[in-house]
Amino acid sequence: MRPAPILSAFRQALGEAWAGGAGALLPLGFFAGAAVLVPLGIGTDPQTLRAVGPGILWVALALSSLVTLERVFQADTEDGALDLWLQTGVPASAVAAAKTFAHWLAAGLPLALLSPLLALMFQAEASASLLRNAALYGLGGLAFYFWGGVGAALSATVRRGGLLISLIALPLYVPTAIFGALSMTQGPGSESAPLFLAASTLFALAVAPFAMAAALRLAAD
Amino acid sequence: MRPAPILSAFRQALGEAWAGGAGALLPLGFFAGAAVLVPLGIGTDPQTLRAVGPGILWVALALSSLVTLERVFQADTEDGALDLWLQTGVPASAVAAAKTFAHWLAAGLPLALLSPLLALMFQAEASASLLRNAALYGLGGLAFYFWGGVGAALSATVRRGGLLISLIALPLYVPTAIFGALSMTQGPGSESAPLFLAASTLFALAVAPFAMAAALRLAAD
Amino acid sequence: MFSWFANPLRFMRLSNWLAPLCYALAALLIGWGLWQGLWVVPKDDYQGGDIMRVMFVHVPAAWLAMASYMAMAVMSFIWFIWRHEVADIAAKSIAPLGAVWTAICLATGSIWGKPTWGTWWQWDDARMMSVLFMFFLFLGYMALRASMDTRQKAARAGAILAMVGAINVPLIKFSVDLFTSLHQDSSVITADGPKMAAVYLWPLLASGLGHTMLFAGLTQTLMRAEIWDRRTAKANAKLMAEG
Amino acid sequence: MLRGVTSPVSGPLSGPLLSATGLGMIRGERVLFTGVGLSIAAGESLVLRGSNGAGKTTLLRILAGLTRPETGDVTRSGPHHWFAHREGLKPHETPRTHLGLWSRAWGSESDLDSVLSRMGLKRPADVPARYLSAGQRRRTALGRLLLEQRPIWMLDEPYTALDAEGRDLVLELIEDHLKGGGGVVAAIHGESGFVPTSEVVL
Amino acid sequence: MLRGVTSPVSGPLSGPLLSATGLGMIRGERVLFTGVGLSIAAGESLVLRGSNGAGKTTLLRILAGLTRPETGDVTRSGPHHWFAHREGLKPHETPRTHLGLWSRAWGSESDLDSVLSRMGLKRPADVPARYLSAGQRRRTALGRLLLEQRPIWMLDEPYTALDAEGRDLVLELIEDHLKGGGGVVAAIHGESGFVPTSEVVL
Ligand code: HEM
Ligand SMILES: Nc1ncnc2c1ncn2[C@@H]1O[C@H](COP(=O)(O)OP(=O)(O)OP(=O)(O)O)[C@@H](O)[C@H]1O
Ligand SMILES: Nc1ncnc2c1ncn2[C@@H]1O[C@H](COP(=O)(O)OP(=O)(O)OP(=O)(O)O)[C@@H](O)[C@H]1O
Ligand SMILES: [Mg+2]
Ligand SMILES: [Mg+2]
Repeated sequence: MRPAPILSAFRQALGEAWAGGAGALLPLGFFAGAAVLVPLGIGTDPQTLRAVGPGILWVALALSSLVTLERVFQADTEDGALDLWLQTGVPASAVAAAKTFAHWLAAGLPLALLSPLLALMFQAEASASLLRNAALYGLGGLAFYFWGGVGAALSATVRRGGLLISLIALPLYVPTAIFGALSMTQGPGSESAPLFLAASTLFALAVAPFAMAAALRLAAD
Repeated sequence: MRPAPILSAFRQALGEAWAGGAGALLPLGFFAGAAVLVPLGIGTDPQTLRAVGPGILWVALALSSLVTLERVFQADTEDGALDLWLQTGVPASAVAAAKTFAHWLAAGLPLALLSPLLALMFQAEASASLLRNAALYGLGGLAFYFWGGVGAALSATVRRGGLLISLIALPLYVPTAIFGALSMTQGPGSESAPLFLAASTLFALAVAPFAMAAALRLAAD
Repeated sequence: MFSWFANPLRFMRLSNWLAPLCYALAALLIGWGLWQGLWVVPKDDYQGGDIMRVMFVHVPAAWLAMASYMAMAVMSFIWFIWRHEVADIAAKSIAPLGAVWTAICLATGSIWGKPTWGTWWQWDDARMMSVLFMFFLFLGYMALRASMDTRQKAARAGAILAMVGAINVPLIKFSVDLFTSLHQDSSVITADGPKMAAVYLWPLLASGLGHTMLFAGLTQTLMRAEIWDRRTAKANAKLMAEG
Repeated sequence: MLRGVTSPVSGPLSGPLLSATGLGMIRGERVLFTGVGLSIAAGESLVLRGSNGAGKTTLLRILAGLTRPETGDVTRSGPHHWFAHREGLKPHETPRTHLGLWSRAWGSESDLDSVLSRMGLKRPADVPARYLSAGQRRRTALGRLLLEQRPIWMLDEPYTALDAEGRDLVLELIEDHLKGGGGVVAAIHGESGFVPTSEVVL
Repeated sequence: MLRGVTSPVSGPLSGPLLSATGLGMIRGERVLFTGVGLSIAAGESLVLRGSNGAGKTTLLRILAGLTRPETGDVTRSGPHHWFAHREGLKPHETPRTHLGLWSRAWGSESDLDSVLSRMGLKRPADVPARYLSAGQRRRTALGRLLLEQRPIWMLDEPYTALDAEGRDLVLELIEDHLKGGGGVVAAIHGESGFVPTSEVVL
């Protein structure tokens, strides 16, 4: 397995993320949106905001992964880039993983890195746990992107994507969402939750690329 | 101004919404997503859920309008349908309004109609105000879709859409979001808020089509 | 072994007598289990009084929901690796049945939950959520297959989803042990054997076996219909190719 | 930058169907063309020539009113048909629904089935566009020309992706249209298949 | 459904570069073709013929390994180049970045600037693909053929959107490739411009 095509896939995806308006700037849009619309919608009671803050970010991560990746794989199918990638001779799973990783790097990671800021805006107290949470968002977001990639790749074949992708991706998100949310609470089970979160991310990294590859080969068929 | 092309634009947009997986089914996906991920994220304290519920739906409406319409206008530019519509001889604003209205009808209205269900799931008490709120969601959603259409049409020209669209559309959403949220609370000003909400929707209906038309003509240029 | 079953003709011959047998056994077992469960066994106040009798539907439905997902995933796997058409037909036929059993599990669980836990639904309960998602997976599987333009593609797409989604099942099974949940811990299928009183255990097991038989019978019936369908389609294609 | 010249043949009696004067266009700091003038009367055809990237498509879009020229003016005496690279087909539309939609939009009364069979689309009439072959997509879009009589046709590389029979069909359509007093502007590489009244080389 | 027959001329000494036997394909309950066999040896070219929707593109995709045939097998003795309707260009990519990306991906050592000037892309080398003209997009994708020597070329309607000079260029590339011991499979409507070793009519 030569690494050059995989690196190229990664590089093209980064360029695409940037040119498509995702990239390091998208999180800013999300932040603006969340910071403005959410308090408008749910009121500005600090208690409520604090309770809601961490969850909003999980939801934002899940949504951003879905929206981004659906567009990516659909564009690849429509402009013929997918045909080229499938003929490079390296496993499609490696190409898919490189692309997904690039998009997580461009949009998911910055969102996680900025999460302490959002938490502060939502009235959380500044503490070391905000940094710990940022790491958890990064970890969980990676799993979201990889599972979201499976859903997106599956729905790239059919154009009834909209509904389908949420039906497909949501169940795959659940373990990560459960462990992620659990690991940010103080309740019982919250100590071991980060471990389970890490495990679920590892599992996603190990399994999702192959599912994506199969789905993409199907989309080209 | 002959009505036939406008009707056709409406019809094509409805078909597109349906085939694209939006349509009457997309709200279900959104519902599943919101209903599941949000409580997972923010915890299930009934008090919090009840406080958050109405706001979540406003945010979901805003997001659905953005995501849907961005795709619609981008597809129109890329597949050449926009060129055809701009040459029908009817004002582009009427065509844009028909399309936007069709997409609101396909995805925004069902979301509003189902809102009592979501409210119940989020621990609201069953009462007539849920129906009143559904009407408000319908009204506010219409404004979201029209303003979102302006952002989407503007970002169809440049492909750095992702960020741009949220930066453009958000400020336009704010009045509607404020009055919408206000009209669902008990606080001061909540009686007149529905009136202001209606006014902001009327304003959107009156102004947005022309802005959309200008942006679409720019996209074809 | 797979290849032996993989022959549609052999399957047709087998299911010709096996399906009716399954239905008969199902009627007997479910009949006895329900009669015992609904009228004979004493009620258990700890589990909410008479409402606990819903257990004799709820628990078999829960088992069958999980088992049918696993069966669908395994069939998908077999199809994906060996391309035995019967495996794909089986997976396709299992999906709607699994969705129904999952829906029954959810509905009966909610009905039971209202009096005992005081709520229809608990959003952060890992077990309830993961069962709900299994329901979505069944729906997504059917929607995905339906939206493909060829049968081959439908089979491939469905298989990918079914296999990937299988992570949900262990999560369901072990969720009550891993997380704090309103739901009670496993008491029948555990590492140390059943911990339930015999009066409840036997009717429950009978009912569970009965559901399994019903499920097996219905699966075969749906599979037979699908096989007929594909035969007709093949004949049509041949006709068109010649004509 | 105008390397060819339009031949100033005017229509028989009536004024020109389409005329333009002094058209100039800049794209990304590059002057595509300046001082392009042209005019088409009833029964006349104009072929745009030029190497790849010369600006033919851009000029056509200007003539159709889609793009604003940097300088110059365009006058169209009536409605026109537009047929370009991007066919305007939605992935879910079939040839039948696409042509049906536009025939309703334009209020035309032509018979859908006869248009479909004229374009050789009987068989794939109900196949969604995402599954159509390249030529079938082009034929679907070409079918719009038959839905309604319009004096001016603007065609960007009309022969692309068509088989020999499809090419002959388009040629026939163009000739019929010209005979019927219509005008055609087309950007064509290689042989046009008909003798244009004038050519503009960009 | 196979109405044409491949001519069984085998390569000089070596085995075939590409061969297929008994290919059959069904699309949407319609049998596109059955029993298609073909083989290309070094220096040989094969032209796929057939009316719109006959299945040429589908057959090419099967030969490239992108689509699975309903029946039959394909054997390729080495890597191939793929050039089809959809060029694989991202809207933000310029001719230079696109060719640069693939030359890095394939580990090729060819000189980008010379490829660009050979393809006539000197001027628009840094214009993003969304602003390129149709022909410039095609030329960019064709540039990939020059990045790396590969025995088999698969071309779907390679002349589409090219001007006369571009057409000659492609012809020259094909002839050079064949002389150098390569093989070409191309779906072409109208004149192919070269004399193919064999033809398959679908
Ligand atoms: C919607 C809510 C519910 C869902 C989704 C649900 C789901 C399940 C599942 C998946 C199982 C099989 C577990 C296994 O075999 O390990 C199960 C078993 C069981 N459930 Fe529920 N359940 C719900 C509500 C309830 C309620 C309210 C009760 C009673 C208070 C209950 C009592 C039981 C019992 C007794 C078992 C048998 C456990 C065993 O013996 O292994 N469930 N349920
Ligand atoms: N933003 C831009 N920056 C630089 N050049 C641009 C820009 N936008 C367009 N162009 C150039 O303008 C020209 C547009 O040409 P147009 O599409 O009209 O060509 P054409 O004559 O139709 O060519 P073809 O025969 O290939 O279809 C191209 O050369 C393109 O590179
Ligand atoms: N799902 C489907 N249902 C019905 N027909 C289909 C379906 N998918 C593909 N087809 C048909 O299969 C054929 C595909 O042909 P293909 O694209 O290979 O043609 P082609 O020979 O390349 O034609 P062209 O010369 O127009 O490019 C078309 O006739 C198309 O209508
Ligand atoms: Mg052009
Ligand atoms: Mg083709």
